[in-house]
Amino acid sequence: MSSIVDDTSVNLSVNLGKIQLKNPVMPASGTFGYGEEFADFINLNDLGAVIVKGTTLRPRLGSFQHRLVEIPGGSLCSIGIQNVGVDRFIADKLPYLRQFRVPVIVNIAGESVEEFARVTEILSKAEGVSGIEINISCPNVKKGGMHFGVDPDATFAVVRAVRNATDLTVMPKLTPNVTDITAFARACEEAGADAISLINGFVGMSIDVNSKRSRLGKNLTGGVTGPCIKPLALRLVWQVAQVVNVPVVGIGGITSAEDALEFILAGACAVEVGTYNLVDPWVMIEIIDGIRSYLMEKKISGLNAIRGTFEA
Amino acid sequence: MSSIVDDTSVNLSVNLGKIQLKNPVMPASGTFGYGEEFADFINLNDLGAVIVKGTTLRPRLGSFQHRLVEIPGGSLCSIGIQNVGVDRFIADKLPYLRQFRVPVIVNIAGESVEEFARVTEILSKAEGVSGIEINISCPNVKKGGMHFGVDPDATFAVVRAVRNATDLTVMPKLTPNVTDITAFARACEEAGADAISLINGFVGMSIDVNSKRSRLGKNLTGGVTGPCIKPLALRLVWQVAQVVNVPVVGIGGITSAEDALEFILAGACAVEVGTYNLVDPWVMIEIIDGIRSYLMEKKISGLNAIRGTFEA
Amino acid sequence: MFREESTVLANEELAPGFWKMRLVAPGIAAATKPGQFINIKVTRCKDPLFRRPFTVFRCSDFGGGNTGIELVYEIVGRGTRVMSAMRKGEGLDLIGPLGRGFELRHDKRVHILVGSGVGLPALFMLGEELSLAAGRRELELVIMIDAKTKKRLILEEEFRSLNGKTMISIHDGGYDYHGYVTEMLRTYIDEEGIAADCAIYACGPELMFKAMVPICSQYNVPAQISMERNMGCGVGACLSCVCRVNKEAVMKYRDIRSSHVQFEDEGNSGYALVCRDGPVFNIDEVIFDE
Amino acid sequence: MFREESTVLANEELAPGFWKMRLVAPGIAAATKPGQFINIKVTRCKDPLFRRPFTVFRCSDFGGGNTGIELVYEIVGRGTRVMSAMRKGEGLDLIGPLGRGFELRHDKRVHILVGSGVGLPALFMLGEELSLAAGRRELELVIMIDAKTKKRLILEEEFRSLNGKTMISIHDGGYDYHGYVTEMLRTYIDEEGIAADCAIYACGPELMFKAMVPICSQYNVPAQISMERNMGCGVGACLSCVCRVNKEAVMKYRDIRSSHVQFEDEGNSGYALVCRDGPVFNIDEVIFDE
Ligand SMILES: Cc1cc2nc3c(=O)[nH]c(=O)nc-3n(C[C@H](O)[C@H](O)[C@H](O)COP(=O)(O)OP(=O)(O)OC[C@H]3O[C@@H](n4cnc5c(N)ncnc54)[C@H](O)[C@@H]3O)c2cc1C
Ligand SMILES: Cc1cc2nc3c(=O)[nH]c(=O)nc-3n(C[C@H](O)[C@H](O)[C@H](O)COP(=O)(O)OP(=O)(O)OC[C@H]3O[C@@H](n4cnc5c(N)ncnc54)[C@H](O)[C@@H]3O)c2cc1C
Ligand SMILES: Cc1cc2nc3c(=O)[nH]c(=O)nc-3n(C[C@H](O)[C@H](O)[C@H](O)COP(=O)(O)O)c2cc1C
Ligand SMILES: Cc1cc2nc3c(=O)[nH]c(=O)nc-3n(C[C@H](O)[C@H](O)[C@H](O)COP(=O)(O)O)c2cc1C
Ligand code: FES
Ligand code: FES
Repeated sequence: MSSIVDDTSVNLSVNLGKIQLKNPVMPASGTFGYGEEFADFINLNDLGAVIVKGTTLRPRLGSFQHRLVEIPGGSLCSIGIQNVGVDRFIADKLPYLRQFRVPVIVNIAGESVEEFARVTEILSKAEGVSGIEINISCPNVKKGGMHFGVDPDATFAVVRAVRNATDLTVMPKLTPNVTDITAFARACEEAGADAISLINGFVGMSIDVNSKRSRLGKNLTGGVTGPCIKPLALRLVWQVAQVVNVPVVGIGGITSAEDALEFILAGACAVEVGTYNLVDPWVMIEIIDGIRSYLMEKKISGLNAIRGTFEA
Repeated sequence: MSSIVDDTSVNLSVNLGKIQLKNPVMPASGTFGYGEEFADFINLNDLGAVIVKGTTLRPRLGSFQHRLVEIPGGSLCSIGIQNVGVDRFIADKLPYLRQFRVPVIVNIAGESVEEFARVTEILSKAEGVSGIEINISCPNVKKGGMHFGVDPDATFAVVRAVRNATDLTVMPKLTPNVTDITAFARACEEAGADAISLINGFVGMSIDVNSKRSRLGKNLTGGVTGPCIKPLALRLVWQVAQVVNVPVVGIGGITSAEDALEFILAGACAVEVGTYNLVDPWVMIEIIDGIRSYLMEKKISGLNAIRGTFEA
Repeated sequence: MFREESTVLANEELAPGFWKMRLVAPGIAAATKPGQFINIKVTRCKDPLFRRPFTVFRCSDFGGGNTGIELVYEIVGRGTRVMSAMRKGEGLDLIGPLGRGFELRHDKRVHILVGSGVGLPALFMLGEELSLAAGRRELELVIMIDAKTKKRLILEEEFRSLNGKTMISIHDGGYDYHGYVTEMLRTYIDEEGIAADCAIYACGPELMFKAMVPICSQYNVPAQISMERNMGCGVGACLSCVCRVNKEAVMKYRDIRSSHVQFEDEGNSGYALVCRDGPVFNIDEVIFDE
Repeated sequence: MFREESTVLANEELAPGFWKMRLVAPGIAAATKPGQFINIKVTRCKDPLFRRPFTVFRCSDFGGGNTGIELVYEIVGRGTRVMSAMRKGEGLDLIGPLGRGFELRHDKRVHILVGSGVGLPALFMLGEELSLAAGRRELELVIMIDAKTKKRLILEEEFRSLNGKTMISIHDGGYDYHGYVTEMLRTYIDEEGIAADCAIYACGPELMFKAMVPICSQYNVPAQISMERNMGCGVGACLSCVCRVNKEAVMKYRDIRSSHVQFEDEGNSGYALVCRDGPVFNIDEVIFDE
């Protein structure tokens, strides 16, 4: 499968459902705003796709303050899916993104199956949306995510409802807070998902020993993200990639091309970079370059030749 | 409950089943050898208890080499419960520990309910063993831990068998790799556990992108331990402490008195320090001193006054 | 805003726990306005992970072809401890300038800077600007400095070198004023009878701002305050640095379409982003004690 | 073994990527024997988390009342990169001396040190001891140094200053010997006819040791080699630094009750701990390529 290649012939493109990505690197929802915030640092056209902040039917103000605290090697955060709502997203945010030649994937959240379906319908009619990532796993919102993501039947119901509401690429995003993640991946596939992304944050907590209160204030728990979860995420992605036929997108603690390649070797078709975007806004470009260099050095012509080649 | 105290009147003692600990700090199994290894750094008499390396019926050589790799803020390791077996433990290791006035808790592992029971019986007859910590959760051993720890019925069966085999304090140690850890805690309590400790490592993985092999060599996956798992562990301990009546022992990423106090505020009666013992062999003493200082500064006479006082 | 890989030129302790760092950073030095901040990556490791935000204390030409910035910081945790161990020649990765700084109230005559601890550096560049104008007799500059103890008093000399009146208040006494800076502020406005003529610019702990609220409303004095929040990104992407704000006040001061403020559907409040809409806010915009 | 909080006295680059650090550490300097190592905490943060093991290159009196140790290290990852950024005056937390070092074979006449790259520092203290004896004409010292390229050659001067014969082999040529040090070793033993009289002490990559195996067995020459493993604790508690060993050979060399070796129930192998039973092993004890 591998062949000698020159500088330009390394092909980083991959297919994610109906979307063709020019390379396998995308921002993880919630860590890249609506793209605009990063325009001083990178050219959005260089990315595989843009995945925007979690979007709900109605605007949401999100969690109380003290939303993010640093933990060793990561973040504990509870943003509570603050967002402007799907209508203002389409009116105010999408036009900016339409200027670029980059697929836009909208991460959606909801409190009922109907809400997920409704947001999907609205987005499907908007020009410039290529895919829907379904956040069934957001651990921060009391009524939202957790409920669907830890029950395979609820997972199936949400994915099926979104599937029925759109022809766009549908990509449910799994939560790691379960005993056997493969059951959830299978449920998504059966429900008609075009791809599966994982993982969202692990549920975590941090206490200020002086005030005896959560360091996240009134938000008792939060999602643990960042480099510290990478080994956990990698193992889950590896497990899921072995049991489903749809493309798998790896997420969790990626900070470098090496990290991204670990996920690809474990079977991921593409990756999302989350927390580390906040640290180095240009990191995704470094990752794309690094993946290209790796393939060139090893004289491999494309990602298909290495995906899932981890030797277990 | 709190009262003004002088230097000496701070009472750090706690009860763990039938064992009285002079303070709430113990080493986590597998990170303290058999105590002897730390004699140059600390006086074992200063500890709440000593918990020794996981012990099995027959000696075990454990995992292949490449047993520990560093990850951001933690370790990914697969020791595979290398140990000399219960008989040599009693003959060669226990006599050393008997010199000290410190309770000895033996962490046991096994591949069948019967093996757990048998090891327990043998240990119960040995002089100088105060308690049994049941490792139903070791994620490293193919046939061992994982099997019991992710199935509440199997968890119940093991704990019940150990309970029936001994009058010593019985403390099952839970795995975090489950959807709802409270179900497992309840199963342990019903089976007659005197206390519950948690957590063991999260399952994780790391790939060397050049060799395309696990950085743990032939051991594909390992247990993620250390500071990076603390926020995850803390939340699980908090959850468990709310649903059981037996004392809960908090484990996961503890490196300082503050970390230990977070667990105690979340409801833990005592804590175990694991990975960080490997970095600073004297850290448990610093933690004990730090807890004492905290209580003195806040003019609190004992741990009972702060346990579980996290304001949710 | 942009990235600048800078080099430490000097790093010295000003007072126990307070440090000043000099960084070669010509790009950021040229672009920074009073009250703006930079975001520093203190290590190349994963712990500490996030960048740390610091106000630019001063932009200077350090000689030898080096222009750059100075930071004044207090050691409070792991990141600042790592910074204090840095020595001349080490590299440091910066993003900046970030945020929205102070706006000079040209309609006022007396400009009062109110600062405490490591809030003081946020006021210095504005102080320099006001000092120039004061030198030209266009306005009056008053500098009020707060410190818990005399030992924790920093930057006194630097602020005294400006064309202004410097007043220092120490909580436990032993200097110009015994007590809190806010009491000194109230007395000054009251005794000088300048309520109608003055504007306040402040940086310090939230408790100080809260003590200023009744003073500002009693005398109807405008105040700009520089807020702090834990930050993820510093560029408006992660929504972690929110500050509860009052809708009516925000609508009065800001073009809402170019701001990052999001309001409740119903009700009169919302969230602004400290990293984009701030760090400087008008005091009446902020809702304290959420 | 004990903890010693030391201070960096100097830290300089020897060759691209290779550094030498001088640490004030009188306790460890006084206690260390050739081939032993120390375990260094390179930061106070949680990443890098674990201590890093380094052989003591040399124990010295640095003058000015400072005695301590020197380390020679190569930048290979995050920990060593952090170390290379350290400057005089910074603190460093050490545990040492650790492990079991080299044992001088008093029954032999010709003592050959075989070292490559950052394996060389592990041999220097032994070299100093042998050099003294060689000066008294009690034995002969031969030093064989290996480097991939001339640029990566380190410590040449230091080793040449000993009372011994120094031979240098560079993989791509341009010095005494063109090729691998093991080929040079074979030729030397063969041509000098010293097989019955010599003992080898080696430190370098495992590939080098593996190339030595047939030479040692062909000429029946004893060799001690210093092994490396990722370490958790360095004190024998975590069982992560295991090295597969041959039971028969181990039983020949060691008092098994005071060792940390554990054997299979059946079969002829087991695991030794590099941090306690090693880092120095007899070459026939080790089973390579597990
Ligand atoms: C706009 C702005 C300007 C600032 N300017 C200065 C300055 O000029 N001089 C100065 O000494 N300090 C300043 N601070 C505060 C400074 O950012 C914190 O003291 C610093 O981040 C603490 O880092 P640490 O690693 O030492 O502490 P840790 O407690 O270990 O930090 C843990 C996390 O909390 C965050 N954090 C902790 N304290 C604060 C805080 N007060 N504000 C925001 N985040 C915090 C850190 O950034 C980090 O993400 C400013 C803060 C902001 C928001
Ligand atoms: C007994 C002993 C003596 C040593 N003496 C020296 C010496 O004198 N000079 C020198 O340059 N190097 C020496 N090494 C190797 C040195 O320990 C590693 O190069 C160093 O730990 C790498 O750390 P890092 O953070 O830069 O690399 P990283 O790759 O980031 O390290 C990650 C983890 O792997 C471990 N690790 C990586 N490489 C090695 C290795 N080769 N051996 C053991 N652990 C490793 C680290 O300790 C750390 O836990 C010695 C190793 C051992 C076991
Ligand atoms: C500040 C922040 C906000 C996030 N918001 C969302 C969100 O709106 N929807 C979602 O599905 N995931 C959200 N996430 C989770 C990330 O998309 C990602 O799954 C997680 O952070 C793990 O990746 P990382 O370790 O690279 O950060 C958020 C994460 C962070 C840190
Ligand atoms: C090197 C190592 C060996 C371990 N061996 C055991 C063991 O034998 N039995 C067991 O129950 N847990 C074992 N553990 C798990 C620890 O006891 C502890 O549960 C885990 O490391 C989490 O705590 P920490 O984050 O403080 O390390 C081991 C952990 C490490 C790092
Ligand atoms: S810090 Fe990320 S939005 Fe302000
Ligand atoms: S490093 Fe822990 S036993 Fe050797």
